[in-house]
Amino acid sequence: MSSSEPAVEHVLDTPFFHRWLTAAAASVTRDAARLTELDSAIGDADHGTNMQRGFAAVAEALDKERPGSPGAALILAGRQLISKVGGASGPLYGTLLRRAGKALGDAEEITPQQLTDALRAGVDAVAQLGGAAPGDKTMLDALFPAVEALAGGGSFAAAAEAAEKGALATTPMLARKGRASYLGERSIGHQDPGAASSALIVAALTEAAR
Amino acid sequence: MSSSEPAVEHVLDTPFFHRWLTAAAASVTRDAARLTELDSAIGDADHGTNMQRGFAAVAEALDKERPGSPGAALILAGRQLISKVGGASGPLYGTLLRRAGKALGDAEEITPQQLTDALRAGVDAVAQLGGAAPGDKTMLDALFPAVEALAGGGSFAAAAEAAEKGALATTPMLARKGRASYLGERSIGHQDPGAASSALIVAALTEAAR
Amino acid sequence: MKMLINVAESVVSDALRGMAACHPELTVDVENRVIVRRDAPVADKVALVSGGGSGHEPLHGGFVGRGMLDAACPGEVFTSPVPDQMVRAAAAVDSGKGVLFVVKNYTGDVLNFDMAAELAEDEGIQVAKVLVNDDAAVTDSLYTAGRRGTGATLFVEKIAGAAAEEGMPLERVEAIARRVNELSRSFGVALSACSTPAKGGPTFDLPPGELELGVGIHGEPGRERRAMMTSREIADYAVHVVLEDLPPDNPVLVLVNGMGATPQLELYGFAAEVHRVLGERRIAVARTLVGNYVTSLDMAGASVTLCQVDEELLRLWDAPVRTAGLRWGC
Amino acid sequence: MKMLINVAESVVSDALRGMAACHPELTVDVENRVIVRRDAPVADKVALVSGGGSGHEPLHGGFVGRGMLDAACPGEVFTSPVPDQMVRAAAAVDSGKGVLFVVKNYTGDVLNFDMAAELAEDEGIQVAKVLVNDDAAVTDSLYTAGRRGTGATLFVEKIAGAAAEEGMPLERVEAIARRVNELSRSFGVALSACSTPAKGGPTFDLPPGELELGVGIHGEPGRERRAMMTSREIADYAVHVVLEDLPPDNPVLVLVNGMGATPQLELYGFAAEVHRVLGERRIAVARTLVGNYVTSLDMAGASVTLCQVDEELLRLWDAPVRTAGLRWGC
Ligand SMILES: Nc1ncnc2c1ncn2[C@@H]1O[C@H](COP(=O)(O)OP(=O)(O)O)[C@@H](O)[C@H]1O
Ligand SMILES: Nc1ncnc2c1ncn2[C@@H]1O[C@H](COP(=O)(O)OP(=O)(O)O)[C@@H](O)[C@H]1O
Ligand SMILES: [Mg+2]
Ligand SMILES: [Mg+2]
Ligand SMILES: [Mg+2]
Ligand SMILES: [Mg+2]
Repeated sequence: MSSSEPAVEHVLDTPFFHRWLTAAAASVTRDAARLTELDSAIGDADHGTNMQRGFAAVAEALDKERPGSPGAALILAGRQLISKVGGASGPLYGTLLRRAGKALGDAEEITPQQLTDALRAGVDAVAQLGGAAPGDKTMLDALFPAVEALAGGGSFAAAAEAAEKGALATTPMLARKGRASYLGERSIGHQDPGAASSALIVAALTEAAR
Repeated sequence: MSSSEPAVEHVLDTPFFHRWLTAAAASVTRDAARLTELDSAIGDADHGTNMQRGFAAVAEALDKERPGSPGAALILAGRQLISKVGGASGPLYGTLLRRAGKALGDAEEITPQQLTDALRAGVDAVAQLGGAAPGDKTMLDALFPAVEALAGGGSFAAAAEAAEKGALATTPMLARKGRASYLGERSIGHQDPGAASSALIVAALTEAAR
Repeated sequence: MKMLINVAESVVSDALRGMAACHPELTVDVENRVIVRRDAPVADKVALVSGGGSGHEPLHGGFVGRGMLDAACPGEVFTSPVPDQMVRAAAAVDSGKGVLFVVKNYTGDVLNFDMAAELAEDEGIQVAKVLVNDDAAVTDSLYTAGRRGTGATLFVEKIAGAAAEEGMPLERVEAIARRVNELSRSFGVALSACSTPAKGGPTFDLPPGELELGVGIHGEPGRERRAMMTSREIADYAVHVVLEDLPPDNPVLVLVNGMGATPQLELYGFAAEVHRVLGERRIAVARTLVGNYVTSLDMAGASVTLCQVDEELLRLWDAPVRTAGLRWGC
Repeated sequence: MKMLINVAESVVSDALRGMAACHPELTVDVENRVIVRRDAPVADKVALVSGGGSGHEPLHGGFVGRGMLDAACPGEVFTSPVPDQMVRAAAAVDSGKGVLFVVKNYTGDVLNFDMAAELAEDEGIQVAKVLVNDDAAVTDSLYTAGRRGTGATLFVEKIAGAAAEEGMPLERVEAIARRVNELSRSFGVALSACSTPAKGGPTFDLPPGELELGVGIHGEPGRERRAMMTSREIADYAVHVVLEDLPPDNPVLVLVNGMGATPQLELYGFAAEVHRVLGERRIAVARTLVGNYVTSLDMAGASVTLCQVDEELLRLWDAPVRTAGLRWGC
């Protein structure tokens, strides 16, 4: 899929969200060791395990409870993350998905614009909850660019690319939030693990759309 | 000095004993790391430190108190070992020297035969105190052969050779006394650290005689 | 890295099964990961609940009992627990007098306890929170996550726990907890990294001959790496940083805390150096506690926490406490 | 191997300075290396004196105080103390009712305490001795040094200490101490060697993926080296060896003892497995103690000690104790 292909071509129904979250679960599981490795340089070496545990619970809950709308799927996923992950990423990602889900209401199919707005609401909620801003070397540095890309009419692939670029751009940053902030200057030169996992989650949109 | 040279040629006066114990202190200090290494394979990795600490105290006490007879020198040395070393080797070597010193009485010069008898009394006391017999993989496996060599009219060099041979012969033995006994079969194949230090102490006689 | 475990996935529940088996004075809900003192809720007493990632034992589970915590919620290793645990704990211990959440200042702990507080209040439980942020190694600012909570957590839990046991109302217990935190500062060093079960190896590389200054308790690297220092030099450095930040005008409680793998023989030698520096600075020591209390799995190293105490705080410190990890007077 | 020390030569005296600074309830003679409870001699009480090489802390210095030891004599690291220390300790604590020497069965400890007993008796002090030799890993025979003393030392010191505190005469205190030793067995495993300050590195090489079964507390290798085992397998093995040797017909006290560097999280997980095996064997557990009590510097690993107790021994175990390392009831 090229980055110029418009997102509108996909049907954003409940199965799509199911596929998205399942794909996200698969990729955080596949990359768990890398995420933990990143977290080990400037954190406490658990980000991979946290994401894997959380998204496994998400996938299981989706299979079991079969939510009837995109909004319900995201809210269920967000709740799972909040009650299964712990750490910083649990409440933050949990809030992201829950808030996005709430924004979607109970429509059975949604438009790309609705998705973009919902994700923006979710990302804003993360920023508010964690008190971080872009440039602080957190997951927001991948999430914000992704939402911007979608808002500018970009495809999922464009969003994934923006998220990945944002994640890579955290490397030279000085951390101001999360555990990496304790390292001060020594946080510079390492990629933020949460930004890396955000890039994976955004990239999973493209897989869901296939 | 060849091993056939008779021991009688040396004057066994107080300075001789002073030289002997000082030479012993020098060689256990020089070989402390090796003794500790041996003790680390089948014991608790302190034999070198123990011997070094003990003999340093002996040398210091001799310099300070300047005992007036061979017997007094050995008793003083034995007391120092008992009150400064601890562990198994402290009381055992302390007893060896104290008992030998007592056997010498307060003669100012002694004969090789008197020395041999005194050492035998000391070694017997060690055997009694520790309850070990030759073949148990202890210092006795170096000390007994040394006394036998002297008793058979051998020189100090011959005694040193016998002690060294005895120490090397402990390698294939199964330990029945001391810490090495806890290892059971696994004590086989390692030289006993106390036998090694005994060989050094006996060898120091040849240096004192030079 | 060898560990005395079954599989990485079960370390926390295995440890909880052990707590349950060894401590009949506790109620341990292994499945839901809540450790509660058996006689909870204690009538007419404010309850204290804390929790955090596992790997810092005896903190917090080892501090549950008379005179300290009413409940603790252990998360995964180095991962804060989830709100469900905290709400369950609060419900189990609330006597109607309210619950104080003792929260170490980490983003994860803060967010999860915040959510739990909201949920608990929805259930009609009155909740207050105290944030512990004593680590003088971390520069504090409005724009950062702020300072970590480390050794002072023990002081806060012990002293506020005693205040609750004396029957003080929630606001006073909360105020005392806050005061203890404000009067406490810590500094830690690592001689080795720790190994988490999930990672299976050290969380960072520390070459022989070097140490990390200003480490926390989660296996994260510190503020600075230096050539190895002596116990004397480390004590000079650590106490200096702590006092720079909070020059005491009262006697201090001293915690000389082992990170997990440093032998007690070394810890007491280090305690001697800490006392020496304090003596040189003419700071009176009221009490000293030496041992592994706020640990970082098998990390080698130590931290120093000082807490200024007036008569009330010292009385509360000396009050009886009966937990698996800290006990006196009963 | 990095250590939190000044120089290897001063580790023991540095630690004693720390004990002196941190424990006003003790009298610590740093120069002569004797730790005495401050209120000694306690009138009309039999006194308990123990000691051994350093590196096993809190054993023995951490067990000095009401209800346990009256004095302890720390030797160099892993080296038994010298008779002078023991005689000095005995003289400091004897109230006229006599002194019990608690001696772990190592050639060095035995010889030095024997000499001390003779010297103390010359000074008119009545001395009795109890030899602790609980290590089921060591084959006992007339022709060997016999079994090592390890974890049971804690049980002997605690229970005989309580008996002395109750005012029992020397023969009874001695008989109880002997009984506790006879009813106790231990087994230990090492996941890593320890490093002594003097050697500066590990006392033996243990490759990744292997463990030592049947180790003592002096960094010596064990009876057997095996491929790494799970906590469950180790508990099965250790408890099996202990029970083979002494099948109990009474409930047991359980000590799940850390060697020094094993995190408490792992120790409690191991304790769960030990309880599981005991449950499978239908052996009742009276009390369990989990923690680093009889250590081997920074060795990773653990040991299990079981002690059969009748009502009298259990009452004495539960009696108040107030030491730096073990405290309850006061
Ligand atoms: N205040 C914050 N705002 C946004 N993201 C944050 C914040 N704090 C931490 N994060 C993100 O969380 C990630 C760490 O997650 P994780 O390792 O799972 O939790 P913890 O830090 O509690 O161990 C960081 O890499 C960062 O991206
Ligand atoms: N019962 C004994 N009889 C004779 N020699 C012994 C006995 N026990 C130990 N030894 C000697 O002592 C040596 C160990 O000394 P050392 O390491 O200083 O003491 P420890 O064993 O107390 O650490 C052993 O190598 C052995 O030669
Ligand atoms: Mg993390
Ligand atoms: Mg030795
Ligand atoms: Mg974490
Ligand atoms: Mg020794």
